[in-house]
Amino acid sequence: MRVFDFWLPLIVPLISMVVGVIIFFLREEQRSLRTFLNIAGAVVKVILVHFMVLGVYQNRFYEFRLPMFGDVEFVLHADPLSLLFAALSSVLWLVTTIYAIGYLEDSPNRSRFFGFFSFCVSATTGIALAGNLITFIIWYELLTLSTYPLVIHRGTTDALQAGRTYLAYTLLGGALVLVAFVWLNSLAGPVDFAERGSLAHVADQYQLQLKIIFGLLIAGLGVKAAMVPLHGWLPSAMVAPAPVSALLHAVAVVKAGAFGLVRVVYDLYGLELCGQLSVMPFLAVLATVTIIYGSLRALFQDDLKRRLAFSTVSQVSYIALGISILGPIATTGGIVHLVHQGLMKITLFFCAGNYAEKLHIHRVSEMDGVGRRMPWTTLSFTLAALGMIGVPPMAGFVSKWYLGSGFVEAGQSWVILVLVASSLLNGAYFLPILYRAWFAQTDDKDTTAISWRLSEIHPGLLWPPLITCLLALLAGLFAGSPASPLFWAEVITAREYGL
Amino acid sequence: MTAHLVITVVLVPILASIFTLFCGDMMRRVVCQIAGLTVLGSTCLIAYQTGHSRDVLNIVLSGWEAPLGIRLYLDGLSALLLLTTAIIAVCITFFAEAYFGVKARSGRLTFFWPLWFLVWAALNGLFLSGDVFNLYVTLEIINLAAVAMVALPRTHESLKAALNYLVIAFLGSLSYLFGVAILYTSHGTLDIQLLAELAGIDGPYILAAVLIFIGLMIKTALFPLHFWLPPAHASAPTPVSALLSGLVVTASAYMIIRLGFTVFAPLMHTPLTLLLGVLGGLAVLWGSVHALIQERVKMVVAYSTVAQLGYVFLALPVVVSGSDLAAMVWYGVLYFVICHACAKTAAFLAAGTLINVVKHDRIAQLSGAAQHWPMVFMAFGMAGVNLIGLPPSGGFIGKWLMLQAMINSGQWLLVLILIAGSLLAAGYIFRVLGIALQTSEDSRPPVPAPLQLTLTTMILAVLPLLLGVFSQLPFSLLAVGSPFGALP
Amino acid sequence: MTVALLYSITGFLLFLMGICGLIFRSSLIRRALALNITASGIFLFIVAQAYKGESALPDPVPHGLVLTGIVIGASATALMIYLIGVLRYVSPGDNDSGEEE
Amino acid sequence: MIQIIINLVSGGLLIVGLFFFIAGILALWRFPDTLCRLHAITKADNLGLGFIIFAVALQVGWSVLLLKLIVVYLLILYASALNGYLIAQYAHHQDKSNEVK
Amino acid sequence: MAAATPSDILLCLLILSLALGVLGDANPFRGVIIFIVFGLVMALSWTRLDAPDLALAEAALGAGVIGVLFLVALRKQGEKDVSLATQRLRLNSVTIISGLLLIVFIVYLGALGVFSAWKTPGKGLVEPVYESLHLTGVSNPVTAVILNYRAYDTFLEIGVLYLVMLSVFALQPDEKAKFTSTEQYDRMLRSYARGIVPFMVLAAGYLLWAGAFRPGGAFQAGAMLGGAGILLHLSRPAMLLDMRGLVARLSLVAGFFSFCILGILAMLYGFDFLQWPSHLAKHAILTVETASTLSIGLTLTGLYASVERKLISPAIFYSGEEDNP
Repeated sequence: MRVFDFWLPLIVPLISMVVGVIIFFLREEQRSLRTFLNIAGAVVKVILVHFMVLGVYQNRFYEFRLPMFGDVEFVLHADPLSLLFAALSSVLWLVTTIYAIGYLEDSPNRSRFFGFFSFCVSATTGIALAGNLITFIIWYELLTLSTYPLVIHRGTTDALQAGRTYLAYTLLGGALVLVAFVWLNSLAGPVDFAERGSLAHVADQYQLQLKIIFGLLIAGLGVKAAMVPLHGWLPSAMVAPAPVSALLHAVAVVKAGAFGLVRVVYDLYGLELCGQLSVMPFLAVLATVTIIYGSLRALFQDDLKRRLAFSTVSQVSYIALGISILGPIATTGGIVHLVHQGLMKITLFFCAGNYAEKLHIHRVSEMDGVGRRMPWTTLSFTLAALGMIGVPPMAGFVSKWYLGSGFVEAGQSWVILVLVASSLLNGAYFLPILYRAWFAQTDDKDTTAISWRLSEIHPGLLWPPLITCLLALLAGLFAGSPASPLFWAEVITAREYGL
Repeated sequence: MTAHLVITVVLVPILASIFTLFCGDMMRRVVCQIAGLTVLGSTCLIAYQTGHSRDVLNIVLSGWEAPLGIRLYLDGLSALLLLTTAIIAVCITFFAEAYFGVKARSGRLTFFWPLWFLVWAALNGLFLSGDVFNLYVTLEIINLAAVAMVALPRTHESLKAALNYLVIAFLGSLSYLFGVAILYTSHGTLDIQLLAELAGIDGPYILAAVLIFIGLMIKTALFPLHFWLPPAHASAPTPVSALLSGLVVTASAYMIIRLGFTVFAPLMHTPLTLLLGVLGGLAVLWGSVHALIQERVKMVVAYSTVAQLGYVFLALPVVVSGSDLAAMVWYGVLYFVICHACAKTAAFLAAGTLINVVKHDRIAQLSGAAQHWPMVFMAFGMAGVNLIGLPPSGGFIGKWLMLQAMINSGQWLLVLILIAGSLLAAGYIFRVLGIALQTSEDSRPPVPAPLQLTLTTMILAVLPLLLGVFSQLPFSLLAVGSPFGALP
Repeated sequence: MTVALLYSITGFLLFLMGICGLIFRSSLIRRALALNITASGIFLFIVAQAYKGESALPDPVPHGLVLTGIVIGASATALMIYLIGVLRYVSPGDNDSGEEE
Repeated sequence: MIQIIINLVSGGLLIVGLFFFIAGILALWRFPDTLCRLHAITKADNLGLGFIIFAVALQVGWSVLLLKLIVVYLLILYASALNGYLIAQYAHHQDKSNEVK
Repeated sequence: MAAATPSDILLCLLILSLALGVLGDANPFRGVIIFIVFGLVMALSWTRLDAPDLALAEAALGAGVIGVLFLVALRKQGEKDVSLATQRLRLNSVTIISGLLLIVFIVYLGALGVFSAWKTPGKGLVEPVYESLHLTGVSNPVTAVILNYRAYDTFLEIGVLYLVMLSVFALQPDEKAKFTSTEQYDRMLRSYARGIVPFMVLAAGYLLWAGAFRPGGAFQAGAMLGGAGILLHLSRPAMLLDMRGLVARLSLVAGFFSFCILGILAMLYGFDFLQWPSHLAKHAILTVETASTLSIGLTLTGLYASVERKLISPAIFYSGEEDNP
């Protein structure tokens, strides 16, 4: 089985790339073949990832190494953290593909869409499995390249404008990360991501340079993680079709930035060095500002998807906040929030997509009595929204609870204020939507009972939000069980802190 | 055996050029294809054998040893360049056949083929030649043939552009010749390797270096001396533009690197390279800004040539500080130039396919074109990825090495220019793609692009990406006979 | 001031004169003449350096190079003159084989 | 003895030849229009050249070189006759067109 | 080293003044005339510097054929100084600066280079050439250099001439050369040409043959042949040069092709490319020289005919005109 362990990390990103290339050459009419390929690719990927998860749990060693030039190598290495993100993106890709097939029923050039769609997911899994700096940046830039055509898929002028801003931000971010990585490479030679950070051997010589590089990395990765000054592209990218904004701007792209931050802090710099360089407060302040700013802006957005976009901006910074507080529980909270927030946010976007598709509702003000007409979608929307606020049964509560106790344990009590304030703000911009959906009196006053028929919308569009909402609920309820993301996060933290 | 194989690489295109003068239309197409494929085959063999035997090959011509006779010098670099030129040339041959179509079957355009094969032979001769004067003769053949091909459409603008190109190229060759003359008078030999051993900094040596570098800077269209390139592209037929930007400019860039790191190596460690660096930086910025404001696709790609070749000179000042950095620069610049040749040719062929179908390449009227011809713009996008230097492409590896060398030597201005150049390149590539990806209202049934055109464009567009991913083989080939040994 | 040095300096001055003529003259035929003079200047410099004095035999290799140079220079000038002829024959805007738009 | 006489005679012939050349140049400078200049210069130069070649022939004596010298002289005569005719024709053509204008 | 005699100084001043005349003169016609005189004086200077081969080549090719081409180009252009203000080397700030930079740089370094070059006079390759001259099959060192030591350079150089002819064919208009020239032919010129051309062809043959042991060779003979061809065309204005024939195209390609064939033969027999075994060297060089002379002569005549619009290019043959070649 040795050879299988060598090739597996390469096969996982490669599947969706191969599927993407094949789909590119399919003609528009070959709808059934395209659907089959998509679903098959997604299912195989989920199975392989979970196979690797089991393997890594029995600490098998998966690594793919291809020497590129000189001493620089293309390394794909599966460790618990990368598998967490890979599992998240492969599962959600399966769900979103089903949703996208239903959503783009008759729209033009779908081959192009699904081609770039699978490229994008292969880039995300590539980022997850990247083992050293150059591999990470290769997949990072590939993610930008594959998401640009999706953002401008509709081809309207404002889609193009959104694409331009998206490119401007992300290419600039990519350039910053490139300069930082090359500088690091020249200082410390070819560096792999290692469990407890791999810059110890140069830590004392280049104190100042390492600080500057850390700043560059925060800025570069912050663009994708939508940190405050660099988040401009996320709201404007909402013009993309619903599956794009669902998978990409809630899960793939944004999480890639957050995942990059986790990698840099834990596997590149390592805890002691970060503490030593005292850059953590800088990151914490930035995260706090983003959380508060994101929630405040979300309050005043009338367009539903823009409100969700700003809520993503603030939620992702929870992860950054969790990381920046150097305590094991806070880190677990941050990492597990990466998964939970993904599940809940994607449900919200699916529901927003359903409303736009079926009832042509785009604005919050038009959502009166939506619950009566589309009960199931609104139910999943409600559960996900409650989860975002942090109401107990949902996954959101679990991660916020761990974050809170982590802050207390690390003695940073002022952070709890931030947590409480942002939860209140979440409530402030989600609860009115829920009230409008269920209790607002529509003018035609049809007081007939809500018909819980499952045919309110095309099944391909109905089931995905329900599934992801269920997953979020299960992740919340069975947080303790070994199969839950929380357990896996604890495994990661244990290895990071060497407990 | 490779000695005879190497000679066939130069001879076969010449014989093809002679035969195409005598045979009728059908025979000519057959001769062209056979000649193209045989040269491709032999270059692959040469590359394999050089990579396998890992030693440099000196082929003595007409039986006389170095100082008296001429020597062909085959090392990893020339083998790799021969291979890339062969691949690009075969693609251009098939592209030109379909592109000119019936026009080239009779009448004066039939003479495009002999000219084209002569240029190919001269390019192979140039990459192989180990003699400084022989480089002059091959460079002259390439330039005169390029001038004739630029003037092929016989329009007023193309003739004026061709004449301007001829005047400037002739001046460049004369300045190069004067440099060679001074080298001969002070060192008594014309062979590159012997000159490299005798190289010592004194009066005539510096003058020779200045003259040779000015001559070659004119030919690589470096910043203040680049005025001939854009008009030449504006009116030349697309296969000629692809040749001009892809191969001719690469040939003189190769000569700069070859002479710079062997004959003028001691000069490389003097602040003289700082001037070249400044000019390179200016070229990058000037070319990119101009490319942003062009309104024709071919002109965008032409100005991008001026910009991209600025990088060759941008990385030179780094050599001053240390020899291990010089190795990084040597590998980075060469890999960048090779990938740039493929990507630039692919971009031009994509523009050519567009012109063949839509009869114009004005960017403003291209909105929605990506829907009708998805493959053409996919190829243009992939070529663009390499021009910008985004990861999956070979250009990225070239830039990574250059960036690393610049950072190690602490030249932060150069880092800034390199990054600015990449972002500007992203600007003009995605400007074209953005407009093409719009959804156009007029749904007039699109004329499908001929398969032969799209196929050749796609092959050349994929090549730099392959060079990016499987970069281990080309680098091991480059290490054969490189003045710095394997990359540290 | 030996023979070789005198002729080398003349060659060098011819080279400079040719370049000045090229830059400050705009008519194409005048530029062709300037290029030829530059070329003659370089060849004079080469042969002057190969001159080894009254009795000694001169170095034939530069003579071979200059012969090649003269033929190449002549053919380049011939091409230039031909292009000038064609340029006058083709009036502006008339595109013979309308390849572009 | 004979040698001295020959040297003296060839020296004298050289001077005479030179005299005719100078006369030709003076004519070229002094005469008003093309046709007169042409008339003077062709006559004077050919004659001057004849004397010079005769002087050189004396020095060379009976050898193949003498034959070559004579062939050279005949060729020059043949060529200068044609040049005179062509220039005259051109000048005549030029005058006619001036009057017509 | 021989000291510079007053005649040398005079010759150099003459060369420089003629060059100034060519560049400075307002009327281009006078500029070209002075250029031809400059070519002849250059030939004189080559003889002064012991390079008779170059003198012949310069006189025949540099001053002769190129001078005629310039004159024809001017005649076509009409008398007035059409400065043909084509798109000039745009004299905006950048080109002027780069031009001045070039000149200042070279003048400063030139002084450094030329003088100091003189201080370290390289001995060049005099000894090696003369030592192995007996192996090259010819006794004229220059012919040995261009056709044996550096045969590859000459091979490519013949390629340059072949290339120029190809570009002329590529740019000829497609319609058949139907221009019957208006000038009535000149009886006097015709009889002169009839007298002198055979003599020129004979002289070209002699030059070709003498190339082996005395100054002369392929290029000089080819230039002489070209001159004869041009004289023929001058004297018969109505005569068209028909390049469509197989013989015409074969002789055009002869020089270039002969190099290829002999090179391949040498390789087949185990020698290097373009290596003549010493006992066969003389014959090989002779064949190559005759072929090259033929193609150079035809190319130069073809160039003249094309500038004079009297060339029927082979392209017309391909354009379906099936009359016998």
